[in-house]
Amino acid sequence: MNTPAPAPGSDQPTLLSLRGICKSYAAPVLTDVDFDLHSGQVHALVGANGAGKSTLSRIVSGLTPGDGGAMTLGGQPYAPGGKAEAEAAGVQMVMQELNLVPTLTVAENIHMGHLPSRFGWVRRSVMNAQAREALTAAGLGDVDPSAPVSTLGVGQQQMVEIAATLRRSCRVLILDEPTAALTDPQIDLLFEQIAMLKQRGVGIIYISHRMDEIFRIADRITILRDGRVITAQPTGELTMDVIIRHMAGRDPVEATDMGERTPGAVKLRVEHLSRGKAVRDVSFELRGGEIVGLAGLVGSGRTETLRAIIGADRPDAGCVYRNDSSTPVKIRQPRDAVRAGIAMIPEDRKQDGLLLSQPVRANTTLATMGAVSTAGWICSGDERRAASRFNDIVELRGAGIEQNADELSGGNQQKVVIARWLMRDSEVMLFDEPTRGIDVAAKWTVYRELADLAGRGKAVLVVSSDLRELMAICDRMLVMSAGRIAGEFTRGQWTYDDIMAAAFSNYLNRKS
Amino acid sequence: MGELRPSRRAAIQRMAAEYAGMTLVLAALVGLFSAMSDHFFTTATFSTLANRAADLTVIAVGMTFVLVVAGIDLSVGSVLALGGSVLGVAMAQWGWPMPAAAALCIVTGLAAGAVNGAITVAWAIPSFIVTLGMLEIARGGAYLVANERTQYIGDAIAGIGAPLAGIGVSPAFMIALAVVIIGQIVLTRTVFGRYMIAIGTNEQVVRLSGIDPRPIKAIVFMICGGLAGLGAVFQTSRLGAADPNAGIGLELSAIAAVVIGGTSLMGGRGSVINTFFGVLIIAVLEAGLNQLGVQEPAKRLITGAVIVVAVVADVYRQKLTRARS
Amino acid sequence: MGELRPSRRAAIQRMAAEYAGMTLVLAALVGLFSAMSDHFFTTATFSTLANRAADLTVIAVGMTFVLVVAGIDLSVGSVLALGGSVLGVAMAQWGWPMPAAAALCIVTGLAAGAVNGAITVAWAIPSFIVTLGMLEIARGGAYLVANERTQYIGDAIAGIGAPLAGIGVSPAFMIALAVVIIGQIVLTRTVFGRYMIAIGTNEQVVRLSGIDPRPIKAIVFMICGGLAGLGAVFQTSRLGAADPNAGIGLELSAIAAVVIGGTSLMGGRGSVINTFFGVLIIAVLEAGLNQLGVQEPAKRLITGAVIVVAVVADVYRQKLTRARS
Amino acid sequence: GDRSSKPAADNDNPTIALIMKSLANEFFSTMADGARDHQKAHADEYSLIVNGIKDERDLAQQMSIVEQMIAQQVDAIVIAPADSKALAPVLKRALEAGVVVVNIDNKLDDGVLEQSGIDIPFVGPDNRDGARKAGEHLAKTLKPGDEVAILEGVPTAFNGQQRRAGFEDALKAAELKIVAVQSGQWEMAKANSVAAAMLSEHPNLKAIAASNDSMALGAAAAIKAAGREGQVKVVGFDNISAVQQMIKDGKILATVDQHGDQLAVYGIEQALAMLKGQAAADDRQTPTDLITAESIK
Ligand SMILES: Nc1ncnc2c1ncn2[C@@H]1O[C@H](COP(=O)(O)OP(=O)(O)OP(=O)(O)O)[C@@H](O)[C@H]1O
Ligand SMILES: Nc1ncnc2c1ncn2[C@@H]1O[C@H](COP(=O)(O)OP(=O)(O)OP(=O)(O)O)[C@@H](O)[C@H]1O
Ligand SMILES: [Mg+2]
Ligand SMILES: [Mg+2]
Repeated sequence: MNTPAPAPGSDQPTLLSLRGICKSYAAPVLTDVDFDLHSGQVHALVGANGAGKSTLSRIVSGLTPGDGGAMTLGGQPYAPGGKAEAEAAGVQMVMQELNLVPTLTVAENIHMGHLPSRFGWVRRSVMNAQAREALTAAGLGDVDPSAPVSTLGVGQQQMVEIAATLRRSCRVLILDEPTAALTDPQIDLLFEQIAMLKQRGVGIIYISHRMDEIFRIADRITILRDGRVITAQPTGELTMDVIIRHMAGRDPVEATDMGERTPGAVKLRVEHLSRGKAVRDVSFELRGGEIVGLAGLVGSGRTETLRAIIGADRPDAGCVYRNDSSTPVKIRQPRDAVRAGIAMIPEDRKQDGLLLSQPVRANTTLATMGAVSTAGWICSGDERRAASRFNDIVELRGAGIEQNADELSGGNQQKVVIARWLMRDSEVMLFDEPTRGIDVAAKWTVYRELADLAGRGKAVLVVSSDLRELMAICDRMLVMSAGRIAGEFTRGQWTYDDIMAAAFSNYLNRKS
Repeated sequence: MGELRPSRRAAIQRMAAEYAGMTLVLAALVGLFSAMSDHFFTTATFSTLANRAADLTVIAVGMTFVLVVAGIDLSVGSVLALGGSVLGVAMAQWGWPMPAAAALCIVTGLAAGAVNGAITVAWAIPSFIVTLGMLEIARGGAYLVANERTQYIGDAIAGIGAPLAGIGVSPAFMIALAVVIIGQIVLTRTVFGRYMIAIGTNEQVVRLSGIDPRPIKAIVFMICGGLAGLGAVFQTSRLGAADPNAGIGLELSAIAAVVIGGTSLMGGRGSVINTFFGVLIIAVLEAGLNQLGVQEPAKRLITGAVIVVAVVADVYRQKLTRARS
Repeated sequence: MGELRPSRRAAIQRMAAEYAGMTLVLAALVGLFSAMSDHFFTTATFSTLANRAADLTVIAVGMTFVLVVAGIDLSVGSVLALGGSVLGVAMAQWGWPMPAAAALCIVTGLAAGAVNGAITVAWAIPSFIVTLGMLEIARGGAYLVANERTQYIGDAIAGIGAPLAGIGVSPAFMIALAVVIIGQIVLTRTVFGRYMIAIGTNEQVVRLSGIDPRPIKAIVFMICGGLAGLGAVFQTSRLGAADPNAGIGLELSAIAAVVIGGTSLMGGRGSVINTFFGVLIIAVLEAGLNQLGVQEPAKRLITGAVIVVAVVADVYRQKLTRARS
Repeated sequence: GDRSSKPAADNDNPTIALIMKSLANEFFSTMADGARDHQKAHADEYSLIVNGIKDERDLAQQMSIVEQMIAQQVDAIVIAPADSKALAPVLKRALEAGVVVVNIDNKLDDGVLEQSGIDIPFVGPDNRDGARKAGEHLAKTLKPGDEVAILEGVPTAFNGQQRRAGFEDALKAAELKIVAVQSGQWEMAKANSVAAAMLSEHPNLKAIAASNDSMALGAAAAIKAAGREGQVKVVGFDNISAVQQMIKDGKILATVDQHGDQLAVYGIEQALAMLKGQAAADDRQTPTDLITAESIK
């Protein structure tokens, strides 16, 4: 791990300065926010879900108008009327959510808004060549620029988006949780690029919930809570505990004892599961009362494995068994899996997780309508109570259960999906990136939830691209590489390097 | 954070605002026509209007359901004709009693709707194209059944469509009102309705939540077909005859009514009550223009303009409501 | 990971597979009708068919564009009638020369399309409802302009629609072919076309990329209107007369052709070439059924079934293509 | 099929194409059935292809049917044109291809025929005269100054225009007051709503003259719904099966029979005669008869 270059302090000129920024939707989201960014500086913005980080960056990048306050950029008054104006002034942003057009090619997405053209004709060769350069720089050399984006995995798409932004010149770069979908090697590549930009004097606003990253690259940290700046200090003057305390406004939750559990009987057995090239002959078992991690590089087939298990995609071969039964469960669609007590929390909450235009209440009870209805009639009192209870468990922060899901911050959206499956109380729970985009304090809550579930005898499988997280919470870890299970480790036997080696194994074999 | 949570009071206010917009447009139309014609503002006009609106009402309720699950049903007009033809032949030629023939007519509609639904979900084809096929097929079926003849039935079927002495509205209209109320309750208060809205919002999410969206969608199309059959009973009863050419273009009127009522064509959002207002707006407009004896070109121009203006007005009303809340 | 990357060869294969499906359906229809009628497989039949298909072709190209940006245009039939009426009146009553009158007709279509587009983007209303309004308004306009009479023009306009001696196809058909080719190129090779696809897939993303989707959408509706005007020129030329009742139900034929060609009603995906195949399938079907003298009910049943079967077949073809790649 | 190809013009089993307006309309399907029966009885004399258009108003489609029939090399075309002017050019092409053309039902415009330099015989009724008969019968039951309304068909249709003119001739002659003329688009449901509005607007309305029987049925239903049965009289046109019972019951006063079942047969006979060189291209008027409760009994 390379240590960041000595922090450029306030001797550098102020590049971007925000004074008294305010913004309200139904409630105030930002109140009197001051923020300074110097050129060549990485300024981290941290805060709990819903603290207002994305909103602040949207105001800076011209996507949302602020209600009050003033901004200067390079000493000049700065009030972008839209994204195009902000870009013209040299402000670029990678948004928290994916913003790609799946039907267009990778190259077209990279050039979105600025397609190379002559008299309205797209110059494909120029476009593809430039795209290839940008992709190579982002470590995506093996992605075909003329392939439709829809053929890429989420992680690769995130990298494409970053590549698209990085190839445009800018003075201020905002990265809103760029690493949420990335694995460590990709993160390293990204940080190399950030270091290069710093050298060129670009000011970078960096938003992340991964504290290790913040400490690795940030020169300065601003902590937001409920839309107010709590403190802004150089990274060296802050410790993890202090940050978490400021973010949460209370002492950090006691780190739940992740100590060993004693696994019970087998709850789920997967045998020889295959689907296309993404999932190849995957077999494993899950026991009640244990948390099993599923690690792997982006695109290694973890999501596809989960989808094949619950029948969201039909597997080409393989069987799934419940408990110690020797007859496989017939799973033709997710309903069969859910009925057999197997639930999946999908990774793409916008596409697969949430009814965005519906209230939190409806999103929470969706999988368990039977419990809040009699003979097909919804008992609205029961429904409200149930929805409140489970959203309290995940500590949802928002305007209550009647708020629409699309008005929630990214992390809170994830919490709603988790609440749905907590309510369903399935025996086998497959979590696909459950903590993506969730703040540190809430992550602990999720970990505690997972531990709770395991404690209650459920079988829990967690896919995560954050290997350290898996190492902290799992009893056992499976590692996927190019669609195969490339290694299995039990707690205490693993090291970071062993797991990474397993994750790379099948790619290395093939390349040699 | 108490003031953030939408209180019951705010909900009532919002609901009032929601229906107020529609009522206003309706009142404006009625006022306008009343001013322009001596005979518009009479019980006779309104009872005629209500009785005529019964068939469009039930069909628009079915269409609301279909639009809520993000589908569309272009075949309602043809299915109405098919149902009516079956009804006409059953009564005029086979001598069936009215209740049996009416039941057969509704079953015919249900069957056509079931085919729409089954094909739509089985192959995951856009319902637009499936029901476009059914538009042709059911029309062909209507011609076959009725042998391309208008089937005269006469008084044997008049009971449902004729205004009841005393109150001036027909049993058909009262049934239609009941369908509206039941439809609204189903949509807002039942698990089935909740699933409909969820499917219309994001079918993928529903599927991954362990609910099979296919039977639900299929049933919605079936309901829509069945209501088209019910509409056929109403229309046939009103006219005393079944015409295999009935209902041409009816799908567009029904969709217009539903959309004027603020239901989204993209699915996931809809109100049966507002659909009913949409139907009334269309019915009042048609009756008013007919009564003024407006010529065909002007009728078309005005109808088109009103459709667009009603929806634009709805956009502003929604903006206002949101700003106020 | 090399085998994951779609190679150029695979792309060509995929393209062949894409058009192969359509060609197969077409060939099957032609073969069937040739077997059943002695006179179907003749140059006369095909030249008649081609000339008749010119207007539907250009309108379907416009509709493809509109569907690609996730819109819909229900007004094409009425706009065709309006354009034709203007053309007819200009030539028959004002004595305009053909080129000027044809230009006026196309401008009329462009104007109607521009209104559709402007209202759709200005208030962000579903184009379904805006063009439904225009369907009524343009029809009313056509009646007004033509004074509800067919405008007889005669030979003065026959030049465009009449088959050229020697090759048997009309200038109209050749223009239509050119429109298809240009349309396909615009969609796949130009900045405008790529933004159309992006808008149809996810308008929000396009807006976030700093592109204003509204002018692009507005222009697409304008193009669709203009092509409906061009279709009016073709049809009027072929008939030698302009009928204000022309084009009723044309929107559904056009949409059917586009969807049979595999363009998605949800936007973001479409092929003008395949739309042309869709038009040919519809035209061959219609001509074949007419030549066999099939009775009306059967015609309807067969047409409906073919529409659905063509789309179901497309679903299977896509599955096969995907499995193979 | 049973159609043989055409080796020469003097074929002894010629093919005749009957091209109708909408076959989904009872009047035309009756006409087509009449023609089919005739062909069955004379199977050795000719074979028959019957075609109609989907929508009565879609003349572009009718025109392409004519073109397809030329391509099909039929010997004669018997056509009920959807438009009296627009079909002339394509029929001229048929004549040039050596096809015998006979015009039935809706007469082609004389001026256009002259302009095109062609001569096509018309076999069919005088719609205006027929409507006048119905109008006169209606007028007999009313007294001068009574209010009446007309439900016309699609205003662009020539026979619709003729029938409206015929009604107006008779009603004006009887000094009745025509208070409203609106289109019911030939449809029952549409006519029903227009008639309902007319009844509300004109409380003293005494009669409605409808340009076809479908619209008459719609009007009768509206009168019943308004509770004015017996007070408002209805006449129609076409004599479709559904109105006969209503005439017997006195709910519709009269209709006009233009012998639709025979109309196509007249045209076919004319075409056969012309193919054999036995007849010249002369017009032939077919009868129209008033149908009332008495004449049905
Ligand atoms: N369009 C909107 N309408 C209403 N409320 C909104 C809207 N957008 C954001 N909010 C609210 O503003 C608050 C801040 O949201 P924001 O997305 O800025 O949080 P964040 O700090 O980025 O959180 P996360 O870490 O979860 O991404 C949240 O409470 C959210 O519900
Ligand atoms: N036909 C195909 N062409 C190209 N790539 C494919 C194809 N089918 C599957 N893949 C790739 O297989 C990989 C498996 O994806 P999956 O989403 O399961 O991986 P993951 O480990 O969950 O990673 P991610 O973090 O991206 O979700 C993806 O990268 C996907 O793009
Ligand atoms: Mg955020
Ligand atoms: Mg994944």
